[in-house]
Amino acid sequence: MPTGGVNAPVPVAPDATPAVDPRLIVRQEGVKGYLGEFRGRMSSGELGSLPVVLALIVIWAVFGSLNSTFLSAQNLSDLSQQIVGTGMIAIGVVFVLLLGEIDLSVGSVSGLCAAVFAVLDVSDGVNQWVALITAIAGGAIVGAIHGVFFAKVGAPAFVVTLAGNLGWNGLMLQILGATGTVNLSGKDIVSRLYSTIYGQQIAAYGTAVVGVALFLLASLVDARRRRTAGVPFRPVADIVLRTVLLAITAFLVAYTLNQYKGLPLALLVFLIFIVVLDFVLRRTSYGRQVFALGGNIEGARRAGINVAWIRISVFTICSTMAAIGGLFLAAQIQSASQTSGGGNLLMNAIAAAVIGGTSLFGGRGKTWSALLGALVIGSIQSGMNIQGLSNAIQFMITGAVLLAAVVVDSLARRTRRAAGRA
Amino acid sequence: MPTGGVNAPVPVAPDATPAVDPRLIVRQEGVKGYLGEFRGRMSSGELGSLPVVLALIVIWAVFGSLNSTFLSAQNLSDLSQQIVGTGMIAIGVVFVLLLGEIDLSVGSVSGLCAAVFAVLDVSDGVNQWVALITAIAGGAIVGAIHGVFFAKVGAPAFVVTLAGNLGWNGLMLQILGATGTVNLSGKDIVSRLYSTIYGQQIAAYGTAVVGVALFLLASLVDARRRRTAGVPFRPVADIVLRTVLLAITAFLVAYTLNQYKGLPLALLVFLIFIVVLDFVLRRTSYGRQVFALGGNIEGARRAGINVAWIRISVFTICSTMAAIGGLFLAAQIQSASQTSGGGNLLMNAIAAAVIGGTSLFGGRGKTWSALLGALVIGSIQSGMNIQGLSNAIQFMITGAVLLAAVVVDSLARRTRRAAGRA
Amino acid sequence: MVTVTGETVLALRGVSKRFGAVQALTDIELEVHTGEVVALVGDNGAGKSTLVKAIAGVHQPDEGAIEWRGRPVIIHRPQDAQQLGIATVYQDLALCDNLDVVGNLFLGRELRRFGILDEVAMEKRARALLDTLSIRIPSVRIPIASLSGGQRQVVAIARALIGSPKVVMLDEPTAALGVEQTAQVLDLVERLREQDHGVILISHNMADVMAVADTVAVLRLGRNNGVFDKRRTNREEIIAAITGVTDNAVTRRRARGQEGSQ
Amino acid sequence: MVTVTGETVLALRGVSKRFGAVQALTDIELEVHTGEVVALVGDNGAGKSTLVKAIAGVHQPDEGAIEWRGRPVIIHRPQDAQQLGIATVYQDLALCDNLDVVGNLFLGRELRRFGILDEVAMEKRARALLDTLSIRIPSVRIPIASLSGGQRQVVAIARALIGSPKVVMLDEPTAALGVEQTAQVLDLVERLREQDHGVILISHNMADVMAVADTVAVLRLGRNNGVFDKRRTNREEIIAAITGVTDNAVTRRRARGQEGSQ
Amino acid sequence: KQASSGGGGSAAASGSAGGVAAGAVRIGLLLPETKTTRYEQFDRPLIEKKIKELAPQAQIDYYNANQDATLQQTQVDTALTKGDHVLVLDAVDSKSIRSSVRKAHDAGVKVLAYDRLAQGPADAYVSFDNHEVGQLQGQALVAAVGGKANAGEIFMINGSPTDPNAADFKAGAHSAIDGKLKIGKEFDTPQWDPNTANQEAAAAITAIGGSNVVGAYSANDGMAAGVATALKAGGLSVPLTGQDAQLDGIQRIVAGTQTMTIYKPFKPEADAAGEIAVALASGKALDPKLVPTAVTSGSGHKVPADLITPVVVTKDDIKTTVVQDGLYTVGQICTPDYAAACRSAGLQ
Ligand SMILES: Nc1ncnc2c1ncn2[C@@H]1O[C@H](COP(=O)(O)OP(=O)(O)OP(=O)(O)O)[C@@H](O)[C@H]1O
Ligand SMILES: Nc1ncnc2c1ncn2[C@@H]1O[C@H](COP(=O)(O)OP(=O)(O)OP(=O)(O)O)[C@@H](O)[C@H]1O
Ligand SMILES: [Mg+2]
Ligand SMILES: [Mg+2]
Repeated sequence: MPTGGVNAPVPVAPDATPAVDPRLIVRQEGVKGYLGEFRGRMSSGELGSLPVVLALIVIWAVFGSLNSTFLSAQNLSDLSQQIVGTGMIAIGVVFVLLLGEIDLSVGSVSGLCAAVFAVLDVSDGVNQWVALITAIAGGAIVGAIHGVFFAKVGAPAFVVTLAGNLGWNGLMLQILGATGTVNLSGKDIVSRLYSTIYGQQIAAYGTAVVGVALFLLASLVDARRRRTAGVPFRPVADIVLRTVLLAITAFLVAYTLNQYKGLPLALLVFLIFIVVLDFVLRRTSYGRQVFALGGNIEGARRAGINVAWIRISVFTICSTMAAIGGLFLAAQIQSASQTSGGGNLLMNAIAAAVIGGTSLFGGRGKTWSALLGALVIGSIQSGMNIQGLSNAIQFMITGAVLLAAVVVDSLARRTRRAAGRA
Repeated sequence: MPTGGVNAPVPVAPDATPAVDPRLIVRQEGVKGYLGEFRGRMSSGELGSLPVVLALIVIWAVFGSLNSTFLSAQNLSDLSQQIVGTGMIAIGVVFVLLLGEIDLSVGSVSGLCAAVFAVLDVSDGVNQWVALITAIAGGAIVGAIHGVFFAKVGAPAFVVTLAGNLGWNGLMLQILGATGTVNLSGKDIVSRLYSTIYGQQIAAYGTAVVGVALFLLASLVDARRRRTAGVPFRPVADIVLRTVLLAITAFLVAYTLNQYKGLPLALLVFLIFIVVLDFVLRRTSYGRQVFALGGNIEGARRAGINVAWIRISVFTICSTMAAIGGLFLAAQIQSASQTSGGGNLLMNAIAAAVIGGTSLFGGRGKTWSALLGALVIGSIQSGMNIQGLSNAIQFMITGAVLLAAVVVDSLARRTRRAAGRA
Repeated sequence: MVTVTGETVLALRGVSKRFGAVQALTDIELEVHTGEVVALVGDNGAGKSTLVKAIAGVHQPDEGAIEWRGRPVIIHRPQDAQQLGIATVYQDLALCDNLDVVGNLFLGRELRRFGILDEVAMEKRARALLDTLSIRIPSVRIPIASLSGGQRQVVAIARALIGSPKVVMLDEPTAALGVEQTAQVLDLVERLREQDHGVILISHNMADVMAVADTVAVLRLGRNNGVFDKRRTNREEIIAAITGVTDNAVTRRRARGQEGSQ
Repeated sequence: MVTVTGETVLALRGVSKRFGAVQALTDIELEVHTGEVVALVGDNGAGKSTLVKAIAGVHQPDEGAIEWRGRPVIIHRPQDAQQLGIATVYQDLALCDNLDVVGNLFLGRELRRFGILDEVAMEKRARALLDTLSIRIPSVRIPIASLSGGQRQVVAIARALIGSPKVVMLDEPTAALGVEQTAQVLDLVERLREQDHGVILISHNMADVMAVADTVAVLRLGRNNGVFDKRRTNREEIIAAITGVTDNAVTRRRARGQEGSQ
Repeated sequence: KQASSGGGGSAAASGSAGGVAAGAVRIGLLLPETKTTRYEQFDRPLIEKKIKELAPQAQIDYYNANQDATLQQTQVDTALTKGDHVLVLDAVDSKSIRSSVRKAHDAGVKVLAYDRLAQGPADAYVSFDNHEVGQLQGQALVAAVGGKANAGEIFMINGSPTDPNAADFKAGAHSAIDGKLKIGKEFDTPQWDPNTANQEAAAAITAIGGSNVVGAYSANDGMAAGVATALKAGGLSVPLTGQDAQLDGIQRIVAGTQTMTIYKPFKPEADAAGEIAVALASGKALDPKLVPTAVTSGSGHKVPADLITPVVVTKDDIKTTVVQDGLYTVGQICTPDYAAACRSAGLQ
């Protein structure tokens, strides 16, 4: 039996570069290639957010056809503000879900921080900026505490945050204690964050233009760099197509908002948070490490990632976002009360993240899920409000719609599961 | 380089049995060995339920020292009944958690089934057995529906059961609709299930004796079979030690119960459910397959397990247990109302399972978790009630105690995590 | 090209499989006869594991047919393959980390006594089975998660033998095994052949392949690249087929081999 | 027993490790010098991977000390080992399935530009690195989950080379590799030696071991069972040490070898 | 009073044609929750019926906030979007609803604070006095305990700590009980949960000692269900309060396991609300007959009001209250399980 030749160490010519894998089905350039790829993705179930968007469109169509007020500029504008509180919290939840963990305290934390702000600002007459920073910093500290118990002590996040859910709610009741509900002045920074709506036509359109232009610029610069470096890049036709799609969406939104009162500051802030945190997740080492932890903790640890630090920071981000969301929710009703952070808030925030496409099992998701999911949930709620059904019926329909939305998504991903990759 | 000998196929003497691994640190026989092993396990963090039991003892000691009524026979007897409703639901949750999934609908389902029973039995005057069976079967069907959407359609269990949580709650409101709260007669089978307490001394002691005897018998028979088969078996001294420990616990419980009114039927039913379902999980192919799914779905699928069927059945079991738990909760207040299944029930049931030691990530847990966890949560609740603090303080302390209980557990498991096995 | 006496137990006709943008398999043809050991070889990423998974029911082929004893069958799920009598050792083993060795060995076909798991019988059988494969495992009651790589691989191999399969597919079964364990597995393959089973063996180790295979099927970039009768081929020819004859890899390799033996 | 010219870069002194009821390592001694390739061999479950993990900071030894350039160090976490300059390819690879090839390669030491991930530079470097290892990967942007076993292994190996390690530990790096890729890895090991790095190579393949190792350290049942200078030993002696000289495995094996060559 | 206000209502309705185009009257009805039977079972149908009666073309949009203040705010938004002219608003939280009331006011929409006095520029108020409800409960309990007041202690099961109304009931009850009865244990019950109430009662009985318990305060009938079973399990038969006149509460009163409940005559309240709403829709000033008094809300707004007195229901006056008002029929109350008790209570 001859051996030698195979296992012996051999000098390899440094130019032994294999050619491009011939099995890789390369996409054609331009729109045609784009459509071709789309068909391919559809059949293999890799459609990303598309199914949720589809579900959203169906929901809107149905409610719109049942009652035309649903699609009125006023209602959509209201909706765009109503989703902000839950949506902000959902962004934080996305971070925790990316780790494959859960945070059950976001509701209580949001209520706590709203109460802290309201009591400091209104009852104690502290400077409103100090009150704001205290409230948000309070949220951050709460999150860090959860993180330490989870990452350093090793208690399951579920129980730690469940304990937090109770404990922080108790603290909120204690803080509100004497007075119960505290009404905001309506002129403070938090209230204004919600009530400010830029009425000039230019505000909404301008924002849309800037957003689209930035996207186009970033895409082009990236494609150029990639081409120069000799790695695969997105063809120009493709970039143009994406930009046009984005532009249409952006201008439709801006047009609708301008039909009513204009661009709500709350929505703008929400979008900025999403974009910035999306950038953090996808374009920084930190974000990469969050994903790594969600994919394989042991792998991440062995790669030298400081697992405890990432975990603590993620829980801190989550509670901070909960605090910010809580302030928006307080601004919405211009008061902090004992019910703040209660009700369905926790479930809605988690559901928003999950429906938007973030996996509960870690390592897969994006901040945009928070927007999509909050829109789905907010739309169902709004549509139900407009229908004015009894609660019993409303609950059943809400459940059914929720289920339908996720079924659309699941069916679209089916092929993917069949391939054992979901 | 000589090859040949290594890779060539060689006939192996069938008696090439390796000796016992010399690195295996074998336990000495008898009590000494038992203690030795215990020390070993302690240092490697494999203590099973011990830390939770420890946490429970600490909780009891603290509340007992704050107020002696806490450890009175009356309170402990009450406690043993109060935990049954939540505990039953928690058993079902354990099953779902073993798959690595979650069921958010257990609260609503428990309320729904209680309402179905109450309305059929009281308002519609149907035979109580028919009503009972309809209610429980209803729970099973609900679970099967969840299971189908999860296993066949592929929608995430979190969202399916969240939708269920809303939908079934709506259905319950609809069913109770006309009259609102429905009082049970107090003489029906469900009420009696809860209110029956066997006052004869013999009932509690007899149950304890039977339980201990069965345990001893099963252990001895198993050891004998193993010895005959030549596989490692538990030494007699060890069996005796375990039996004695069990006997002490059982007789203490029986003694305490007899100090007050006797053995509550509800507790007995709860224990029977735990033992039977524990047996199902650990001693049947079905249970083995549930664990396999929780450990590695793809592995289980490739082993030829019918994944969809197991998933559907587990969700069916979970909802069925929720239905049974709901009936116990209705019996507790002898009525089914719109609040049934609401409040903290869902969180308490899940928390009970998790605190009792069942992993949220699948593949690790046992039905006894439901008992231990429900006891921890019930004890905190009961202790707080006896203290009679304001709710704000109560929430905070409950959170803190919950955290403390899980920290005890986590610290005990630390070494285990350090070894990368948790 | 190859003539074997046994009946054709398993055949693939024009099987193709695509993953997203990657065409993993294109028009694969393969035949396995009773009492035949077919070695499936190919470079990394050639599609060997994908082919095995397609036969085992883990993936469904996009095109083409699988024939079992001459009749086309559709294998939807791993159960279907098992019911036909196909046992598979996967490259990634696919064991359940949380179950112990006995639990994994008998998963899906537990031994029962009065409907209850017969742990004693399973444990006894597990020990016997592992002993014939010459592996030392501290205890058959520890979870798979705490076994070494080689120990796990042996468990996976032993598992495939517990049913009474007609065709056994082994995807790089000896990759993590020590010298003695490797010899035992090769021995086992030969015993399977003697018992008239069909065997598909995937390996990168040419010595192993040449030692036990009757037929060597080569995959290259997801396509058939030749089927060789072991008696009428040699190592170099197969390596040439693996790395691609059109490619100049073979020439280079020969040169190196000569260099190495200088 | 062995004399090597290079400085002792890494040394283990009486390292022991226990897992529950299993004493995985007992009193292990090991030295690695600069420019030396130490092959760590042993039967399945001998404790090789446990030893590597103890050095890499994945497990903490229960007893004993690790010395780095003559000074005792305590390696609490994998970071500590990395900071010393120890790179490790684990047997189970420990890659993040959800990240793509580039993400995994640079995990924990991403290239940045203005504080932002420099995806272009990383992608370029990743392609170059994989090319030198002769592996075909459809795209460096697909998630690791969809790579073949060998492709993943090459990614794990490439990853270890991205920092500039002083000591590289390779736990069965060629287990899943094809013939050409194996040759490349062995070549790489030799390049590492030429650059005066220390290398610990674990392998069950005696041909590989004999081809590149300077020193062969044998573990048996968690204990040292001899350290051999490659130039002064032969394959049979090592196999005897692996399977245990006191055991009659060696005699049996010799007999078989002769039978086989009849 | 009923008849006269009814007449005034129809006058207002006919006058509404001048304010808003006849038939186009849109009235939003915003109720706070569903966990208490009254809202969807009584308030909603009664108010809708009254409005339809007065303004047959009126369109009524219904919203239920499910005990969520934020949700109620969005529902007010929706109501404004849909163009409701009048909001009949039963606030989840009378304080935090202020911004919504102001928003409606600014949009020219009239707000009728129903049941709970919403802060902000509300246009009218119809309700029972929550404080008075608690007071009546307390007085009834003191009366029922009677001579045993010094023989032992009572325990109090209050409503949800996150429900602002629960605080009113609690304060009212204390004003009647404090100094007259010894309170051994007192609980706030998250989410008014009956099972929690049951556990609290059991703990109280244990802590106080069974024979020392002379009475129990439960803030509503739902929780009274849980308290009643705990008392029964403890072998106690002592006075127990309730609220809302739920059917199950009435049945317990018949059976003797509960002493009293507070019946808020929903019909007069709902009728008044319907009339005022239709009148508000007309755009004219309110007839003072509809709103005989005025109250000052927490935000300092003076709101014209119609306050209706809650009624205490005990075993003796079931017939003259809930049955007479058509809330329940005797048949509904006296199911076979309660037949015997009904007979002895003189209901059948
Ligand atoms: N689930 C999947 N998704 C996408 N691509 C996949 C998937 N599975 C395999 N592939 C691709 O298909 C090709 C063949 O993979 P396969 O695992 O069959 O190779 P192999 O011949 O077994 O290689 P090895 O010898 O390295 O195990 C590879 O290029 C791989 O990237
Ligand atoms: N986490 C763990 N928990 C318990 N036992 C373990 C653990 N890791 C390893 N072991 C045990 O330690 C022993 C040595 O394992 P190790 O993985 O080091 O072997 P190895 O020499 O790498 O074997 P292989 O060649 O099969 O990879 C084995 O018997 C194994 O069962
Ligand atoms: Mg493979
Ligand atoms: Mg190893």
